[in-house]
Amino acid sequence: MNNNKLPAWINVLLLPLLNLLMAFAVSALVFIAVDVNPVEAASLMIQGALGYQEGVGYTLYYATNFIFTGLAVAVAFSAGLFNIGGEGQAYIGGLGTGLMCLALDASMPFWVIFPVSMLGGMLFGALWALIPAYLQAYRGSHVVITTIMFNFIASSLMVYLMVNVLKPDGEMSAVSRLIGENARLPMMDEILGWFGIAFDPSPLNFSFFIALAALVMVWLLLWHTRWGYAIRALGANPTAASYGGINPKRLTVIVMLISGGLAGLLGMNEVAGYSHQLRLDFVAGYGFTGIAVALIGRGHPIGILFASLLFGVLFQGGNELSFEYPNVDREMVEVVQALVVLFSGALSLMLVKPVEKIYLAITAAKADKLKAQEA
Amino acid sequence: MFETIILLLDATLRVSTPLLLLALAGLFSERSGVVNIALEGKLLAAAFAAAATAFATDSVWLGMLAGMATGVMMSLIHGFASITHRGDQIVSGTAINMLAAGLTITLGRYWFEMGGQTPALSGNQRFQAITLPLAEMLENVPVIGALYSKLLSGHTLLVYLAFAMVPLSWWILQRTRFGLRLRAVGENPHSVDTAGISVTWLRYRALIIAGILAGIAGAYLSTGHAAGFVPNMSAGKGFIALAALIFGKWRPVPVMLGCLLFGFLDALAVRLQGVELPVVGEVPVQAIEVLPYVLTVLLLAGFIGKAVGPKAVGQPYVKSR
Amino acid sequence: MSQARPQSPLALELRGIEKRFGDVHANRDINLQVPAGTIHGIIGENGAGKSTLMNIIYGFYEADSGEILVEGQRQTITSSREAIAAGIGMVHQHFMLVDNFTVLENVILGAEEGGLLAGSLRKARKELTRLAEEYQLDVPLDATIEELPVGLQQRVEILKALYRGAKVLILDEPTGVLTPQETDHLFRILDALRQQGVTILLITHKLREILAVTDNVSVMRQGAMVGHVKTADTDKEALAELMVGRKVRLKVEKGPAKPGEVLMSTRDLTYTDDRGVDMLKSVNIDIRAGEVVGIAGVSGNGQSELMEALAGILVPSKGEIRIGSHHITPEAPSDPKSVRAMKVGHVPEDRLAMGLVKSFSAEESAILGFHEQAQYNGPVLSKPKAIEAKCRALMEEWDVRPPNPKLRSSLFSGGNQQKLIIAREVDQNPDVLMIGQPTRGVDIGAIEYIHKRIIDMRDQGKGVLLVSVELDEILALSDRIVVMFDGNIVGEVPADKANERILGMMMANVIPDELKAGETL
Amino acid sequence: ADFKPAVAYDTAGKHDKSFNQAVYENGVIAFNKDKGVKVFEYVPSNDTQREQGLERMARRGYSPIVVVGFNYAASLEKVAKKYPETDFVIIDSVVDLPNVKSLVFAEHEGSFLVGALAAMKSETQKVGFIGGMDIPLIRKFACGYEQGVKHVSGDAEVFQNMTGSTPAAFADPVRGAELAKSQFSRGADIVFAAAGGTGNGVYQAAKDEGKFAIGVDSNQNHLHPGTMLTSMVKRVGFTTYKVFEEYQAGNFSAGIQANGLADGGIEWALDEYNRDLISAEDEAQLNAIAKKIIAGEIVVHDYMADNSCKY
Ligand SMILES: Nc1ncnc2c1ncn2[C@@H]1O[C@H](COP(=O)(O)OP(=O)(O)OP(=O)(O)O)[C@@H](O)[C@H]1O
Ligand SMILES: Nc1ncnc2c1ncn2[C@@H]1O[C@H](COP(=O)(O)OP(=O)(O)OP(=O)(O)O)[C@@H](O)[C@H]1O
Ligand SMILES: [Mg+2]
Ligand SMILES: [Mg+2]
Repeated sequence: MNNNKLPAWINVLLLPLLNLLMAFAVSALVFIAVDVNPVEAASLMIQGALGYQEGVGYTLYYATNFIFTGLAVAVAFSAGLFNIGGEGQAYIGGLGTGLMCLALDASMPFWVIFPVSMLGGMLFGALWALIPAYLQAYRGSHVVITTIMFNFIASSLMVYLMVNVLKPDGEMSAVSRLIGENARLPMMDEILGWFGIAFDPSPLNFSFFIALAALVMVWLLLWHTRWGYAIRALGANPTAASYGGINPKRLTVIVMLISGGLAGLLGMNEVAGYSHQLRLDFVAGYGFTGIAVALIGRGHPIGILFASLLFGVLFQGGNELSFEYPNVDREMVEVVQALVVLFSGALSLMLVKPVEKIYLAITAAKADKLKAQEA
Repeated sequence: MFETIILLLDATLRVSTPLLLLALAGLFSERSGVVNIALEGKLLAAAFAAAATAFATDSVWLGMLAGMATGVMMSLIHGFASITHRGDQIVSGTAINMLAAGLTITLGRYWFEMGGQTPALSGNQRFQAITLPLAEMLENVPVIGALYSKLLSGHTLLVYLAFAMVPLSWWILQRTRFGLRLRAVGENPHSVDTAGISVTWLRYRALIIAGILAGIAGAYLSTGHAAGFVPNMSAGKGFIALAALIFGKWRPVPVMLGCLLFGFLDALAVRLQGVELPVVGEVPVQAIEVLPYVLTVLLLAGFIGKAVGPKAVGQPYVKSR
Repeated sequence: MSQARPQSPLALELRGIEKRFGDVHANRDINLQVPAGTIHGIIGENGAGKSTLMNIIYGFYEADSGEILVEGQRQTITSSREAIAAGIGMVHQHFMLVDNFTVLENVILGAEEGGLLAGSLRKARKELTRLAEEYQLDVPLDATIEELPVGLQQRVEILKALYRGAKVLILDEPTGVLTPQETDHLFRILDALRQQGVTILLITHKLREILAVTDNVSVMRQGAMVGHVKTADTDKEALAELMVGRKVRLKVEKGPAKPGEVLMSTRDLTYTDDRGVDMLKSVNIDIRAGEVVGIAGVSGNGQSELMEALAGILVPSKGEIRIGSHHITPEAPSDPKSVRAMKVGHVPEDRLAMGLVKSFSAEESAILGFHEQAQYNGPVLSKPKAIEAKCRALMEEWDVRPPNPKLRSSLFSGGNQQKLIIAREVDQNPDVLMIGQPTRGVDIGAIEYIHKRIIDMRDQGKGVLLVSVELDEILALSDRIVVMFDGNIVGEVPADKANERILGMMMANVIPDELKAGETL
Repeated sequence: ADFKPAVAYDTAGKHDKSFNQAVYENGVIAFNKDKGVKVFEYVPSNDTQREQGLERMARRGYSPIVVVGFNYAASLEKVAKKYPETDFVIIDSVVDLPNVKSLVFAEHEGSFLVGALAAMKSETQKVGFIGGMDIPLIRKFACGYEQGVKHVSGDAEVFQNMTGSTPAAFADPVRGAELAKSQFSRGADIVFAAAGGTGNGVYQAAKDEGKFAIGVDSNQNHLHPGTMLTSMVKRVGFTTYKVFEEYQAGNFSAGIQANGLADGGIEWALDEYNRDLISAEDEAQLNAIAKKIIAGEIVVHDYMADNSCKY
C-alpha cells in the first residue's frame, strides 16, 4: 500500500481518509435509497453515539470488542497470516471465560476469578487458533480456509454445549446461568464512582482498560521486542526471516496463538463484563468487524484504536437510528461496514495512482514557480 | 428401509443443488485464479433478487434473470476490486458477504415491510416440480420404479440444470479454447499474458460465469426450494460449497460428489434432530452439521488425500516478476 | 553510438526507445538494427536493461516513447498479441509455461483455432512433429511440463514461438540454466533456425557464447546502448570493457595463503529437494582457516544449495556437516540460528530475497539474524538506541550511503544494500564467512573494497567460502577453486594453476589433461 | 406509571405470519385503531440486542413494555430489576418479579383439539408434527397434539420432528419444508407446525404435495386456503390488547396470567378459508371435546409440568 513517492502523511492519513469518505459516500446513497436523509441519519448517529453519557458508554463498549478482534487480525497479519477466524476464536474464548467464571464463582473471590477467567478466555481462544495454525505451518493447508471452517465448527460446538450442557434445567433459551457477582467485572459507572465521578450506567466495563492495555502490549510486542521483530520479518519476507534464524513454522503457530488469545479476550467484555452469562452468538459478527478495523487501522495499534472507536460509533449510532427509523436496522450498519471493508481494504490501491499524479503535479508546479522566481 | 433411503437421497438431491451450482461457480473463478469466499454473499443477494423480482413480476423466469444479474453484479464488484485494482481477494470477498447480508435485509425491509422477508411466492412465482416422462407408469416397478419416479423424477428444472452443469463444466474446461485458457490463467497467468491473451478479461469472464451460476443457485434457493426469501437464508451454504470445491480438488465430477456428500449429511441432520437411534442413542445434530467442515480440514491437512489448488489462486496478477 | 547501415534487409529496427520504471531509467534512447537471418547478441551487466528492452519488443511492456520497425514496417506493439502477429517470438528468462499442462497444450495456448480444442491439438501435433524433425527439437508432446528437465522445457518455449510463425526469435539468457551439452544443442538449433531465415536476438552474460554463435553484438550499460560490433571484429576483452565501461581484469593485492586447521567440512553431503531431485550428491569439501575457497560452476549446479545447507537453511538428506566440533546430520539437523552461534557468517546470493527485508529500516535489516543478541535487547524490550548506534557504526565503516539508519532498506542502491549485509556479517567476527555473489550489481569502487575486506578476513585466519558466477572474481580471490557440476564436485584446482579455460572445461564436467596427473585430486 | 405502551418483538420480526404477527396485528394495530394510542415497537436484529432495546425503552419512559417470546426472559430479568418503576409483560415465559406480568398459554389444550381434528380427518391415520426450536414449550405443543390424536384414534401414528436447537429453528422455512416432505413421504397427510417462520415452509410443502397443514399462534387459515385445515390460535394479540386496555384503565397487576380454552386465550380457527374442509359433525365433535376440556372431564397433560409426555 505504501508508495515511496508520496510523503508519509498522504500514505498514512490522507489515503485512508479518502477511502473512508468514499465508503461513506456510497453508504449515503444506500440511505437515500431507503428514504432516509443521510445527513439527518449521520447527525442522529453521532448524537446517539457521543451525545450523552450512556451513548458514549455503549460506543466504548462496542469499541472494546473491536479492539480485541482488530488486534487479533492485525497481529496475525503482521506475520503475513490472514486470520479470518476471529469470530470462532472469540466465541470459544468467551466460552473459556464463562466456564472459569461458572466454575469458580461459588468458591473464589474476584481477585482470583478475574485473572483466571481472563487467562481462560485467552487460552481457549488460542487453542481454537492452534489447529489452523499447526496445519498452516506443518501441513501446508491455508489458514484462511481452515479458520473459516473453524468458525463454523465453533458455532456448532457452542450450540451443542449451550443446549445440552450449560443450559440450566427449566430454562428455555439457550443461556447458561448467571455468573456470581464476584465473577463480574466492575462496570464503568462503578469504577468512576470510586473516584467520585458520576457516569450513567452503560455496558461499558473494566474490559475497556484490558483492551487499552492490549493495545499497548501489542504495540510493544511488535515494535519493541525481538519477537515482534521476528513476526514482522516473517510477514514481510519469509525467506529472509528464515535466513535470519527465525523458525517460520514455530513462529506461525505462536503468532496464531497470540492472535487467537486476543480474540478470546472478547469474552471478558461480553460474558464477564456485560451479559454475565454465556449465550448463543454473543460474538455477533465482531470477529468479522475486526477485519475491517485492522484494515482501516493499517495494523497499527493507534490506527486500530481509532478504527474501533469509529465502528463503535457506527454500531451504537446504528442502534439509535434503528430506534428512530422503522426502515433502518442494524443491517444498515452492516452495509456501511461492508463498504468500508470494500473501499479501505479491497480497493485501497484504487486512489494511490490518482493521488500520486495530483501530488506530483502540485509539487512540480511549485518547483516551476520557485525556478521562475529565482530566474 | 429402502423407501427411507430413497427419500433421504431424494432430499439430498434437493439440498445439494444450490451447493453444486455454487461450487461450480467457485470452480470457474478459482480455476482462473480468483479465490471465491464471496459465494455466500452472491448466493444470498441472488436469492433475494430472484424472490423480489418473481414476486413483483409474477414470473419466476424474470426472477431467475434478476438473480443471475445480481450474481454477475456482485462478481463485477469482486473483479473490480481484486482484478482491476489488485485488491486482496479474501478482503473483497469478505466485503461482498457483508454487503449482501446487510443490503438484502435493508432493501427487503424497505420494499416489503416484512422484516426482510419477501412475501410468500406461489404459482408462476416459483419453479414447480417436473414429473419425468413415464414416471407415473413406472412407479410400481420394483426398485427401478422407486429410483426413477421417486428419486429422479419430481424435482424442479433447476435441479436437473445443476446436475447437467457438471459434465458441461467439465467439457468447457477440458475441451474448449476458453477452458484451456481459464485453466492456464489460474496456474500461470504470465504464460497467458505472454501468449497475448488478456489475463484481466479472462478472469472477469470466469467471475461472470461464477456470478451467473451463483445467481441460479440463489434463484433455486428462494423460488425453487423455498417459497420466498428469508433473511440470511444462505446459512453458510456458500462456505459448504467452498468446502466441497476443495473436497473435489477443483474438478467438476469430484466436486459434485462432494456436494452430494455434504447435501446428504444435511438431509440426514435435518431428520435426526431429536431422534433416538438404536445403539448410539441420540446423535447430536451439531456433530453431523460440522462434518463437512471437519472433513475439509482433514483433507486440507493431507490426512485424507491432498488438496492442492490452482497455483496462482489468490494472487493478484502483476506483470513483472 | 550509431550503427553502420548493414547491407542485408533489416528484420527489426528500434528507434529511440525510452522506458522508465519510476526512478529507474531502464532504457535510454535505444537504437538498434538487426539484419534478417542473423543471430544478434545483446550483452550487458545485470540490470543494464536487456530484459526490459526485449519485453518492449515483445509487447509485454510498453515503451514510453520510440519506434519499432519489423521488416521495415512501423509497428505499434502494445501487447504480446501484436508482437506475435508481427512475427516476433520470445523465450523468457523465466519460462512462461503452465506446469501441469502437456507440451501440446502449452504450445497451442493462445494460438488455438476455433472454440474447440480437438482440431487445434491435431493440427499442432502434426506441425510440431514436422518442426521437431527440421530443427532437432524433439520433445514428448504428451508429457506435462513438470516432468521435463529444463533443457526440454526451453525447447517447448522455442517450439511455441516457431508454431506461431515467429520470424524474429528473442532468447533471454537461455543458457543460464543449461548444461554445456544442452547449450551446445541449443546453439545447433539456433544455427539451423538462422539457416531457415529466422532472425535471433540472443541475450547472455557469457562472452564465450556470444563469440561462438552471434553475427553481431550490441552492448548495453545502465539502460543505454554503448556499442554495436560485428562479432568477427571483436574479442572478449573489448566486449568486456564495453560492458562495464572500464578495463576488466581486477587485480586483488594479496599475499600467499597460510591455511590452518579445518574449520568447516562436509562428508558425503546430499540434499534432495521437494521434487525429489538430488541437488547435492555426496559432496566433500573442507574449508580451512586462513584460505579462500572459491566455488565455480554454471549457476544451478548445486552451489546455492551447498551454501544454504551449510548455513542451516536446508536440511541435508544424507551425510554430515562439521563445523568446529559440531556435527550436523539429517538426524541432528541444524538451523540458521545455531549455525550463526557456531561462528559462521553467511552473505546470501540474493540480497533482496534473503539478505534483508525491503520494508524494514536499514537499522532493522542491519541486525537480521542477530536480533536476539544481548547487545540489542533488555530482558523484554529491545534497545533501539543500541540498534541505531550499531547501524550507524557499520554505515560509517563501510561507507554505506546515505548513512541514514532510519531509511527503508529498499531505498538503498544495490551496492549499498550489499555493503550493509556484508558489514553485518563481518562485524560478527565469524570464524568462517560464506559469501555468495559478493559483487553482483555493485560498482567498481565498492567491488574493490569488498574484495579487500574478503582478503583481510583470510589474512586474519578466517575461512572464506566464496560462490560466484564471475570467473574473474573466483580467480582473483580464491586460494583453492572447487568446481561443481550437477550437484557433484568435479574437482579442485589450486588458484595458481587455474585459468578460465581449465575452469570452463571442468564446469562442463570435463577433467582437463593437466589435472589428470592427479596432484590435487 | 403513565400509559406509554411499547412492544419488543422477537428477532423473527413482526411479520413472521405467526406469533409476533399476532401481537402486531391483533394487539398493536388494533389497539391503535380503536383507541388512537400509538404503540412503540422494537425489533432486535440479534440476541445481544434484546437487553439494549429493553433498557432504552425503559429509560424513555415506556410502560407497560410487552416483550414477545421466552427468548427475552434472561434479558428481562436483568432489565426489570434495574427499572423497578417500569412495568413489563412477557409472553410465554415466567419472570417472577413485582413489576412483571407473565402471560402463559395453555398450548397443550389447543394442540389437543387440533390433534383430535387431524385424527378425524386423516385418511392414512398418520399425522405429523414439526416443531421449531427443541425446547419444553414446543414439546408441550407436541405432547398435547399427540394426546388429541390418540384420543380420537388410538391406532393413529404421530411423526414428530424438531427443526433445531437454536432460535434460528424458528426462521428456517427451507428446513421446515424438508421435514414436512419427509413426513409426507412416510405417509402423513396432515402436519401441524409449531415452528414460527419455519412453518411457512411446512405449509408450502403441504400445498405442493396436496396435503393438509395446521397453522399455529395466529389464524393462518388464509395463507393457503384448501391446504390449511385449521390453526391453533394462541390469542397473544388479543391478550396484549387486553393488557393495554387494563393498564390504561389503571388496573395492571403483576404475576402469572394463564390463558386457555376457557377464557378464549386459546382457540381453534374456523373461518371462510377452511369452512369447506370441516364437516358439521367434525365441528360438533371438536366443540364437544373443547367443552369437556374446559369442564375438566378431559385432562390434557402439560409437558412443562413434569418435562415429560406421559399421559
Ligand atoms: N517491472 C519493473 N518495475 C520496476 N523496475 C524494473 C522492472 N523491471 C525491471 N526494472 C528495473 O529496470 C532495470 C533494468 O532491468 P532488466 O531486467 O531489464 O535488466 P537486465 O539487463 O535484464 O538484467 P539481468 O541481467 O539481471 O537480467 C533494473 O534496474 C530493474 O530493477
Ligand atoms: N525496482 C526499484 N523500485 C524502486 N526504486 C528502485 C528500484 N531499483 C532501484 N531503485 C532505486 O533507484 C536508485 C538507483 O538504484 P541502482 O540500483 O540502479 O543504483 P546503482 O547506481 O546501480 O548503485 P549501486 O552501484 O550501488 O548498485 C536507488 O536509490 C534505488 O533505491
Ligand atoms: Mg534480464
Ligand atoms: Mg546497481
